[in-house]
Formats: sequence, structure tokens, C-alpha cells
Amino acid sequence: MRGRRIAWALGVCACSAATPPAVPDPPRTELTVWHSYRGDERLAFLATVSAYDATRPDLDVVLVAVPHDALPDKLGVAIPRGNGPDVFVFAHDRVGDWAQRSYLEPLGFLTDAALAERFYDETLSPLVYRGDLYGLPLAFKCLALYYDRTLVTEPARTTDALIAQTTALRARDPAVWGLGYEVDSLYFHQPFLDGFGGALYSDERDTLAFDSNEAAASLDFVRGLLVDHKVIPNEATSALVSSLFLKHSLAYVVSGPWFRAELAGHEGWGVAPLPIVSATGRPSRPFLGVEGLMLNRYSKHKTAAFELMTALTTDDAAFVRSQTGGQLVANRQVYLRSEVRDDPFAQVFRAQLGHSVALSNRPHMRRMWTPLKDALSRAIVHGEDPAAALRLARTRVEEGAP
Amino acid sequence: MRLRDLVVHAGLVATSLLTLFPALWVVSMAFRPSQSFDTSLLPIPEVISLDNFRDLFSRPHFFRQLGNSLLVAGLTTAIGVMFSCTAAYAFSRFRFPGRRAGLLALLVTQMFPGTLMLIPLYALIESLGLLNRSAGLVLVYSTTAIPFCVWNLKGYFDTLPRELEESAMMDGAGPFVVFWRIVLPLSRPAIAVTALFSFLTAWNEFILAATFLSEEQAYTLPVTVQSFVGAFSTEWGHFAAGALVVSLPVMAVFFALQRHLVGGLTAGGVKG
Amino acid sequence: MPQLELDAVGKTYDDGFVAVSDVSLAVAKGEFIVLVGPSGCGKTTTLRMIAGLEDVTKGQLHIGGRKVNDVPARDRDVAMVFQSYALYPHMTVRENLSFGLMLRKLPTAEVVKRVDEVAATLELTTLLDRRPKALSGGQRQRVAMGRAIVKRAGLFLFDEPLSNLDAKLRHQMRVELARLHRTLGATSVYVTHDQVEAMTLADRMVLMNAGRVQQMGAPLDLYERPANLFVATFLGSPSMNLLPADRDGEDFVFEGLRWRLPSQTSAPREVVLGVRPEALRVVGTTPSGREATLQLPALVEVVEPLGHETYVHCRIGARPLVARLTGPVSVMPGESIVLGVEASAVHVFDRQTESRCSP
Amino acid sequence: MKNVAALGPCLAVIFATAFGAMVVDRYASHRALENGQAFALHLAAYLAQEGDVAIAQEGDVAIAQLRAHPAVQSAALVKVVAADARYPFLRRLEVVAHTDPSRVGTRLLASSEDDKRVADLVHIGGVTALSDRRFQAGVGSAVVTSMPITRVGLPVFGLAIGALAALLFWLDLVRKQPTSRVRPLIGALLCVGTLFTLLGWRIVAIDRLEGAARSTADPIAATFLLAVVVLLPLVGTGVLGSMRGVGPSPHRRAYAYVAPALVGLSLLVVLPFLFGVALAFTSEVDGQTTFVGLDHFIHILSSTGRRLTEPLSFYFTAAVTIAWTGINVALHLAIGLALALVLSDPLLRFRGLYRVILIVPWAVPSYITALVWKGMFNQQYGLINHLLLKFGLEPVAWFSGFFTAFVANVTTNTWLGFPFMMVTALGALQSIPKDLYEAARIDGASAWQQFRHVTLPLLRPALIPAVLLGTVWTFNMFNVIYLVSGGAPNHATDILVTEAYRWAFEQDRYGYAAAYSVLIFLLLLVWGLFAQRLTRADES
Repeated sequence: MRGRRIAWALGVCACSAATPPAVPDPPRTELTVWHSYRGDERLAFLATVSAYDATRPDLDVVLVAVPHDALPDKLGVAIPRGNGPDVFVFAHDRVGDWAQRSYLEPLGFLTDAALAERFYDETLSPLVYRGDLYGLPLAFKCLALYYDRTLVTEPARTTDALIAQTTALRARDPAVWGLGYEVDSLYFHQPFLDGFGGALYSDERDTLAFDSNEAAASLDFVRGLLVDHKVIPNEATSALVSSLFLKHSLAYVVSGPWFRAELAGHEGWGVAPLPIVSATGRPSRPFLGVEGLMLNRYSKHKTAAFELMTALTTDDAAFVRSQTGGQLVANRQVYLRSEVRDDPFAQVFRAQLGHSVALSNRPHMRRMWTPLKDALSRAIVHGEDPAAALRLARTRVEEGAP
Repeated sequence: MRLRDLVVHAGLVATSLLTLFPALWVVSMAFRPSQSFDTSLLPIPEVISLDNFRDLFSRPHFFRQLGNSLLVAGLTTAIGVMFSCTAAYAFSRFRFPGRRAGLLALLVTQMFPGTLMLIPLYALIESLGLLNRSAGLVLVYSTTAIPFCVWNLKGYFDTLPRELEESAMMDGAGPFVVFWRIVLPLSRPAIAVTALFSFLTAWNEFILAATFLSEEQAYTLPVTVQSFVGAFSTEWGHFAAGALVVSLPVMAVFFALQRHLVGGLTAGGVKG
Repeated sequence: MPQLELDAVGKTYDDGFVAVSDVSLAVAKGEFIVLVGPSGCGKTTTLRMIAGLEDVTKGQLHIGGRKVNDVPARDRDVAMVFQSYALYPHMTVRENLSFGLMLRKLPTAEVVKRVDEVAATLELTTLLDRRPKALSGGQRQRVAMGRAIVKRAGLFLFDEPLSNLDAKLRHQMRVELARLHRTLGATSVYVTHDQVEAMTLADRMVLMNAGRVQQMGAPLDLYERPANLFVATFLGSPSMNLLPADRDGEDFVFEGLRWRLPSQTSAPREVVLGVRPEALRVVGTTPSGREATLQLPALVEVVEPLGHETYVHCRIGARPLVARLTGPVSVMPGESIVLGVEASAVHVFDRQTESRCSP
Repeated sequence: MKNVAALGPCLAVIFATAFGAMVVDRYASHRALENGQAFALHLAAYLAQEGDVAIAQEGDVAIAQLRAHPAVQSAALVKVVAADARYPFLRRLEVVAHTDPSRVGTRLLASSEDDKRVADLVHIGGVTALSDRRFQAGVGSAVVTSMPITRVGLPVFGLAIGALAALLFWLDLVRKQPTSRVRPLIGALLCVGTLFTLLGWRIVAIDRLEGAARSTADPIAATFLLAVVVLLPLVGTGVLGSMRGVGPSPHRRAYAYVAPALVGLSLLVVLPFLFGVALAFTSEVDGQTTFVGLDHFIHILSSTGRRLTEPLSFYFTAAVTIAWTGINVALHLAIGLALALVLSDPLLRFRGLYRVILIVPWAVPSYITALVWKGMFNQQYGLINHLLLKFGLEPVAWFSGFFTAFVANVTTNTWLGFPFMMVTALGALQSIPKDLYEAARIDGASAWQQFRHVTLPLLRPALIPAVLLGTVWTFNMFNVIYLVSGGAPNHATDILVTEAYRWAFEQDRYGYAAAYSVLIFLLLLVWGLFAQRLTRADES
């Protein structure tokens, strides 16, 4: 199945490679697109770009794969000097920073409602900063609950059920663990933070609110999972979690769509929405990240570039990305097509999309990760007082404010 | 074999194993069909497959990129060693105003953490018109390698007996002949070490390469290898295969250079 | 026209240290000059200035009538043998010998001819394809010498060439050097701190100290008529006995003794009397009345019999004194003896200026 | 002659400093202009009593201004029309009033290029809603506050510094004293001048980004860069010359040998470095760079309100860094040297094979091997704890305690770092003639005594560079800490450079990180000066 998809995508690439570029007239516009897609996602993206390129003889689209870690810095040095790409793909959480530095062209005046309707509202709004739209969404990423069918017949709907199931499993076989994720990562902790009623900010002005009682309760809860119920393995890195899961030694994994790539060839797993927090009755909402196509503010071919962006976000293109690339695309119509409708994986994540909290795209957000990682590590791993740990993180975040 | 040799070999084998052991995980990951990080207790793949290498080699421009890497590292080595040799010779042999300051300056360049150098370096390379060209990378790499190269060669030159050069001067050799026919042949071990260092500096670097190069066919190999690292997950199988492919030429270069690390090159030249 | 001429040549280093000051010297063709002096006296610096390895900071330097102050070493037509030999370790003996000739673009046949010739002279023929590290110390020394000879330079410079050899080999090489010089007749400047080498090899000897020439002349002249205290003590082993004395008319008073030296009436009041150890002899156990000999009552402390001669270390009051006596002698430590010396063998130096007063 | 020769660099310094200061000033007033605009718009919004309205609703009107320097040349009154109720960020705008009357009534549609241009014009100023009634007031204040402010302070200041440096320099030369006390002062002034130059240079770069949309060629920037490129060697010769007179020197050959390396370095290392230093005095908020003086340094050195012995205080981190450096370099040196000694034995069999195996840690990219080590230290599934269990010992939670986490870091870094030292030592060992060992053996020296009295002293000059630079590198070794312990527990194992990195790339505070880097640099510089005294002994 997967092999066929790749073969198809490769075919498209081969066709596009075969089209001779040696016609000097009419003057061709060259559009550069930077992305950091890998594997199947890359092939799918390549395929959609090539397909569009083939319909536009006046256009040359040059795709450049840039290592993910190097991409923001590269943009940061290239765009201000007029060397940036016309269009690039990145997650939405830097939009605010880049908009402020005027790297990004606002799209609000170029986009119409018909175009906007293609996408789930949840995937569009993270790309809006101070009232302007700065990108067209390609795909979204959020966390869901993977489970091992050989260990769990029915995935837990609530945290209580999850604890009950996993402690039972542990009692039966101590080599089996209940739940795996990086407990000291804010990204992974967010579902519980939210489920317990906590939040990072109390309002739109980045007023810090994570040192609340609710947040402390969520830390206590995870500490309980780790220490009292012992359902989470110690020092669970993503590498360890996936290797345990692959050995059927782990019942549940909190992870995102990327985890599926690591499960290639592995049988007996399923995905479910994240459980409801029993203590509050609230669903645990993970962070939502949206990959958007963004337009360089200094692009010399903004019109052509925007046309390309529009073409890459059509339902058909999104369908290719969904099928070949395994992406969770942002287009609502795609989820109605039979291939996707019948794919529980896509549907579970689509459902989770409705219960998610978009990562803030304001620059301030980037200061949260490390201090909160410390707080989580202090409270959950080392058993320090959660409230104190969170307060400490708050000082660190405030200190980071210039 | 004598007992002492046995002990020495036993020690060396043990050290070699300790050295190789962590690297075996990389080998194991490279030859596993999976893309997840190998956290098993021992680096032994359950299934051996060449998929990762096949994927790697079939990447667009792979061999072009390998060529780029070789070109960049080769040129960096050549240029770095050449300029370092002359500079180190001057620092070792001539007493000129600014000599100590120059030496200190070379050392000082290594002291500022490189993390903040990206923006100005980019602007410089751009203003020289060398963005997206191997020449730009060669320029940056060779200058970053130069401080160590100069210091290392200077240290070695300092140990070379000066009478040999004076003797050559008396024999009618000009400064260049002295440098070329006497100093350089005698410095082969240090030059070999310096060359290896320059080569490695250029060979494994990817941050600057990824920033300066904006076409995939212009990339160096480490950039491609680093592309396997994503925001949330990494294709470890591909990465490991890439890491192995990247490290093989280094070993080959070292193997070629190490015969220059022969003993007692200056022996018999001077006494006392 | 002298082959080599130094005219008030001086060397001051960048840090202000004066290594050599005002050395003037003319070396005739074929002459063998030895620069001698303690380490750090500036003799090697002088040699290196002649060679062109150090800049001359003062004065003028002429080789073969040409001013060479600013001529680089390679164009000075000089050859040099280094203390450490400085053989090129990465070249064979043959390459070592022919390197300089090749650089001068001599025809290959000529190079081969000269190298073979020199190798034959120095008995190196069988060693021509070896590397220096496969040679013994003496062989290396000969290669170094050969490298200088093969150039047929107008001026030979030697920088303590024998100092790395053991005593026996050194003697052997010294003789060989002297023989070589006689056959080649090359103008040579030779630096050493070994006075035996200096005395035996030199046509003329230049004794230096603290960057200055102390005395210059035939070796025996220097020995017999030292110009100052430094020369007097540097040459001769054991070195000259020095006795501070005050002049009182024709008498010189020291350590309660009174010597009459009528020929020294022009000497200043405060002098130092110098007596070579070999000028002393034992005249008895108690002072005798003989006028011709100056007498020194002394207490024997150590006796060193060497076979052909004996060193007797003794003491006059608090002052040590060495006598070098021919053949075995029968004095014992603790004994009181009287040493005698001829008045003509007493050197008189001005205690202030340290220069010689006696004619 | 000397004095004339010295004038060149002096003039260059004056010119460059003044020029740099001028650009800084122009930039500052330019920024002031922008601030003025923003302020005017906010003021207008305030007057309209609509608060800080970010999203324009249908029927709202906005001021749009062309951000063209040096002054605001046009302003437009734009009406927001046909905003889709579901998508408030999608807008169509109509120009209601414009300083260029021909543009009144233009509809802003994405489809036509012309409208695109106007749309450009709209965003640059930002869109802020305000009512018709207050339009005049808004435009008025916008224009008033954004008048270019002519200030002469900075260029004059720059000129004065340059002139003072030149004057002192000249006086110094005229007096012909071998050593001079004013020289450090000249140096300091030259530094300030260069700093200005670079600040100006950076601003030109930023300026270009603003011009980039309109034109790619920027003659000012090109000229200026040229000036800098020409200037640095001049300043260099000036500084060199000031040490011991100017003019033709017997050292030309030495300079010729050194020049290629030093010119390359001064261009590619010194320039960026000075840029970093300049950055340390600035702070960037919302894309606006401001000069903050010594604030960052004071903040860091006051240990950010923490106790000195607490992780994250500068002093604690510095102490950890020093320990980290010392231990690592000692281990690298000991292991590298020991292996090199064994492997330099020409009679050893498989010598080449061992050598190649032992450089594997250096050859394989450290990104992956560092993570392998992290995996080996895993509490539950790591090999090391597994072995501990096998030997009947308690498994260790390596990254929970400072000491164990530190050990894990050091182990990894030792593994990564010894091959470099080994290879360098192998090279250095070749300069020791073997007959010295023979001599020592004849003298009855034991193996250890031979090592202690023959090998070590002779290796010293050749090994010092590796140790010196190895120390600097280890001090700034960021990878291992970041990948293995990640600073755990609670930043205790962080070293200075990881802290700088966090400020730069996790908190986006480049200015603060630059200040951190400058402090790192100063620490190392003190060490370097000290170390240079050590090498001096080896040379004479």
C-alpha cells in the first residue's frame, strides 16, 4: 500500500524531471520554496508542487529541503537581505515573531472567503497575528492516544479508566508499562494542564497564568502516575517509548501523527482521542501546531507565489499529501472523501483537532518551553512542590522578558 | 610474542572495543530497517537490511553532494594547510613586531562562542558574492581551521632544530627553498595532523552549510544527513546510515595520512 | 687585501642586549683564526654575523674585499660547520653533500665529481647512500665537514665543531682538521671555548669576553703575555694564581710577604700579581736567603699526582694557590713548604683596570 | 616619513568612525520616524476612543502610510469594506482620502498588481481603525511626530573619538618613545571607533532589508562594506605599526607569510566577533533594536538575583564550566598521550589498524553518538545501569543528581575528545629523536623517568597548542551538554555556553546572549594571557 503510494509519487517526480526546461521564451518566473519535509511527506509535497509546475509553463518552482533545525535561522538571515525563498513551509508558532520583523506578507488582502473555507477554522486562526493572516495551512499536528491492541481491547476514555487498566496490566506483567511520553516536556504535558483547567496565559496579552492551582494539580496527577501508580517508565524519552511500544511492552503512548512513521510494519495498534480528566470532567486538549505556507514579504513575485500557495492547498493537493504523505491536512473536504473517511487514524486526529489548543504564535511563547520543562522535571520527576516549581518557572520566564 | 607485547595488545584491543562500542549502535541503526532510535541493550539489529543505505544513495543529488563535500573539505584542507604553514613558519622563526599579538589573536578567535556568528558571517559571505557556492564555505572553513593549524604547526616548527635551516641558508638556499625543501619535509607528521583536522572541520559541518547553500545540488553531505532530523521525530535509520557514510572518508583520509606519522623524522640531523 | 675584515662590528639585539661590541679583525688569505672565550662572550654571534645568519647592527663587514653587511648568507661565499652538524635528516649523505651545489645549479657531472672527491678525502665513500641517523658521531662530523669543503668557499666557518665528540675522537678530529687546513689552505674562522683546540689550531687567536675582544695574537703570545687578568686566567690549566698586592717602592707587599721586583716600579700602588702554576717550584721546607728567587711559604692541602706532573694545592694565609710540578713529588698534605718563582715569571696587573703593567 | 605613514590609518579611523556614527544616527532617526508613525496611529486611535483596536471591522477607516524615508510622503484614509463576518482577517479596502488625490476611490483588490502595491502601502503602516471624525487629527500628528529629527550628536561624537585616537597616535609616534603609556588608550579608542563602524555596518544591513522590496542594489551599503574591508587592514597595520614605529621594515617577509591567514581571520572572525560585541549592548523588543548599555552585563554579573551558589547564577555556571574544562582536558590529554605513546612504537603490529579504530569517535558525527551515550545512561534501559546490576550494584538515576549527570557528560565528552589529542600527540611525538631514549636508557632511566624527563619536556612545545585550544573548545563545548544531560538536573550541569545558547535560541534574546558570550570571551582571554606566559618559556 505504502510502496504503491511512493511509486506513484516518484512517478510524478520523474515526469516533472523529464519536462525540458530549455525553452527560453516566454520569460520564466522562478519561485523558490523552502521546506523541511522528510520521507513520505517530502515525496507528497514534491508531487503536488510538480503537478502544479507542470500546468504552468511560465513558472519554475524550485524546492529546497532545508534541515528543520536550520530553517528558522536561515530564514532569519536570508529574508532581511532579500535572499529568502518566495514561499516557505513552517509551523505557525513563529508567525508572530516573523510578522513583527516583517518577514511575512499578510495574506488578508489576497485571500477571499472561498479560499478560507477550504480549511478548518482551527487551522486558520493560528496563522493570524494581530488581525492579519500570515499563512495558508497545509497540515496540523497534535497529540492523541496510541494504544496497543494486544494489551488494551478498548482504549480508556477517562484518566481513571486509564489508571485502572494500566495498573492492572502492570500487576499482571511488570515488564509492561502503562503510559509513555516525555513527562517533563510542556508539549506533552499540555493535555493534562488543560484538562485540569490550567493554561499558560490568562488572556490575549500574554499574562502568565501557569502558576495556578489547576496547573499544580496537573503536575500532582502526573507525579502520581509516575511514582504512585508507576505506570510511566522513568526517563521516558521518545526513543525509549517507541522501542517499548514496538516490543508490545507499553499499553499507551501519547504522541502525534509522526509516530505512525515509526510504527511502519508494526501490527496491533490503534489511536484514540486523549482521555477526559476524571477529576474535572474536562477533555484533555493538546497543543495544536499548524504547518503553513508563508509568503516572503520581499518576494519579487508575490502574485505568482500566492497562486502557487493557493494551488498547493487545493483539496486535491491536500488529498495527495494526505494519502502519500500521511499528513493530517487542513482541508475539511478531504476528510469526507472515502479513503480518509475510512481511515480511523485521520478521523481520530481530526476529532482531536476539535479538542485542541493552538500554540500561541506570539514571540513570548518561545520563552515558555525551557522554564516549564524545569518546573515539570522538578515537580514530576524530583517530587518538589509543584506550586513552588511553577512559581520558579514564572520568575524565569519573566526574567526572560527583555 | 613476548609477554609485554601481549599486555600491550590486550590493552589496545580493550580500548578499541570501548571506543567502537558506542559507535556500534550507529552501525546497528544504519542496518536496521526501522527509523526509530535503537535503545536496545546491545547494538545488535534483529533484522539486517540495506534499505537505509539504498534510500540514502537514491536521494536526489546524493553523489553530487558527496562530491561537493569532498571538494569543499579537500580545498579547505589544501588552503588551510598552505596558509597555516607559511603563517606558522613566520610565527616560529621570525621575530617581528606584532608577533605575540598575532599569536594571541589567533587564540582569541576561538574564544567567542560561534553561536552568534551566523548573522554577520552570512552578511559577509553574501557581500563577497559567495553565497550558495563552495568557495564561500571553503573560505569560512579554512579560516576557522587556521588558528589550530597555525598553533599546532608552530609548536612543531619550534621543535625543529634551527641549525638545519641555517645550514641550508649557508648552502645557498633562499628562504623559500629552506621552507620548501627543509622545513616542510621534516614537518610531515604535524602537517598530516593539521590536514586531518582541517578536513574534519570542513567535513562534518552542517549549520553554516545549510545556511549558506540554497540549492540541494549545492549541499554538502552533512546537510542532507541533518535533514533527517525533524521537529518531532528523526529518521534515525537514515541518519545513522548517513553518519556512517560521512565518517568513512574521514577514516580513509586518516588511514592515508597516518603513514606520515612515522617516528624519528628529525633523528640524526643534529646532536644534542 | 685581507680575505675577511671586520671593522668595529657590533651587534645589539632588539631588547637592547649588546652581544658584540666593536670587534675589528682582519684575516689574511689562508689564515686560521680561532675565536675563543667563555660561553656567552659573543664569539658565536661574531661568527654568525660573518656567516650572514645575524644582522650586523654596527660597523662594516668585508669578505674578499666586498662589503657584505646586507648580503644574504647564501651569497657570501662562505661555508660553515655547525656545532650540531645540522645534517639534513631526510637526505642521504650524498644528497647532503650535493644539496648546496645543486642549488647553485652546477652541472650534475661536476656535482658528482666534487662529491666523490670530498667523500674520498674524508673516507665517506661507503656511506654515501646512508641517512644521517645511520651514522656514528664521528662520521656525521665528517659529513658536516665535507658539506663545507665541497662548496670550495673562500671562507670556512666552524662553530665549535668538535664539542659533541668524546675526548678521544675530539683529539683525533683536531689533528685531522689541522691536516685538512694545511692541505686545503682555506681561510678559516673557528669558534671554540676549548683553549686546547684554540692553542693547537690557531694561527692567530682572538680571545673574547662580554662581547669585546680581550686580546688578539699568536696563541703563545697570548699565553705568555696576557693583556689583562681575564686573558691571564682564561688561558692555562690550572689557571694562573692571582695574588693581590700593594706596591711599596720596589717592594710588593701581600699576605705579610714582601717581594722585590725592581723592573715593576712603574706599576700602580694596587696590583695583582700573577704566577702560572708551572712557574712555581718547591725550594725547601723553610724560607732560604737566596735573593734571586721570590719565595712563598705555603701550607699543602691537596696533592694530585697525574703521573707526568703533579698539582699541589696549597694555601698562603687564606689564599689558595696551585703549583704544577713536573713528575712525582714527595710533599704530603699538611706539610709546610716554600715555593719559589723567578721574578721574570711574575705578571703584574693593575688591580683597578685589570690590565697588564709588566712589559 | 613615519608620521606621514601613520596618517593613513588615522584618517581611515576618523573617516570610518564618523561614517559609522552617521549611519547609526540616520538609522536611529529613521527608527524614531517609525516610532513616530506608530505613535501617531495609536494616538489617533486613542482620540477616536476605540482603544488599541487590532482588527478592523467593516465600515472602519484606517490610516495607511507609505513608509518611505526620510519623511512620510503620503498618507491615505482607507475604509475597510466587505469584510467577511466569518473571517475577520480577510478585508477589502477602499481608499477614501489620499495625499495623492488621484488615488482616492481606488479599490484594493488582490488581483491587480497596482492594488497589490497599495495593499503593500497599507500594511507597512499597520492598520488601525479610527473614525472619520478623527482622521485629520490622526494624519496631522502622524506627520508631525514623524518629521526626521536632525541630530548631530552621534556623528560629532564619532568624529571626536576618531580624531582623538589619531591625535594621540600621532603624538605617540612623534615622541618616539620605545614604550608609551597612551598606547592602551589609543587601542581603546580604536576599538570604540571600530565598534561604531560595525554598528553602522550592521544597520546598513538592516537598512537593506527595508530597501530590498524596492531595489536590491544599495550603493551606500556597497560603499560602506568596501570601506570596512579596506579599513580593517589599515587599522591593523596602524596598530602593528604603533608598536614599533612605522615604515619599511626588515620584517616584510614575516608579514607576507602571516598576511593571508590573518587577513582571512580578521575578515571572517574578527568582524563577526565585533558585531557580537556590539550586539551585547543592545536589546531587541518586537523587532526594534535599542541600545541598553551595560544592562545585560549588570544583570548577568549580579547573578540575576540568585544566590551565587545556585544553578543558573553566572558564578555557579562559571565554576561548573571551569571544572568541566579542567577535567575533560586532563582526561583527553592523559588518554590521548598514553595511546599515542603506545601507538608510536614502530615495532607494534597492527599499528595502523588501531590508530584508525581509535579515531572513530572523532570521525562519526557527534550528534548521533552523543545521543547513543545518553541512551546508555538511561536509568531503566541503559547499558550502564544494566552492567551495574550485573555486578550487583544499585542502578543509578544518572540525570537526577548533579554529580552523576556531570560524570555522564564528562564520559561522553572524553570518548568524543581523546582521538583529537591522540592524533596531535602522535604527530608531536615524531619530533623527538629516538636516540634520546637510548641515551636515557643508558643512563639507567626507568620507563616512567624516560617519559617524565625526556618525552614530556620535549613534547611540551608541540602539545601546548592542542592543550591551549582544546581548553578553549571544551570551555565552549555546547553539543555534549545540550544533548546528553541537557543541563539536568535543573540547569546544574549547564556550562556558560549552553546558557548563552539558551538565551539566544530559546528565548530569542540575542543581545543578552551576546553579553553572555562577551563574558565567556573575557574569561577565556584572561586564561589565554596567562597561558601565553607558559608558552613564552618554550620558545627562547
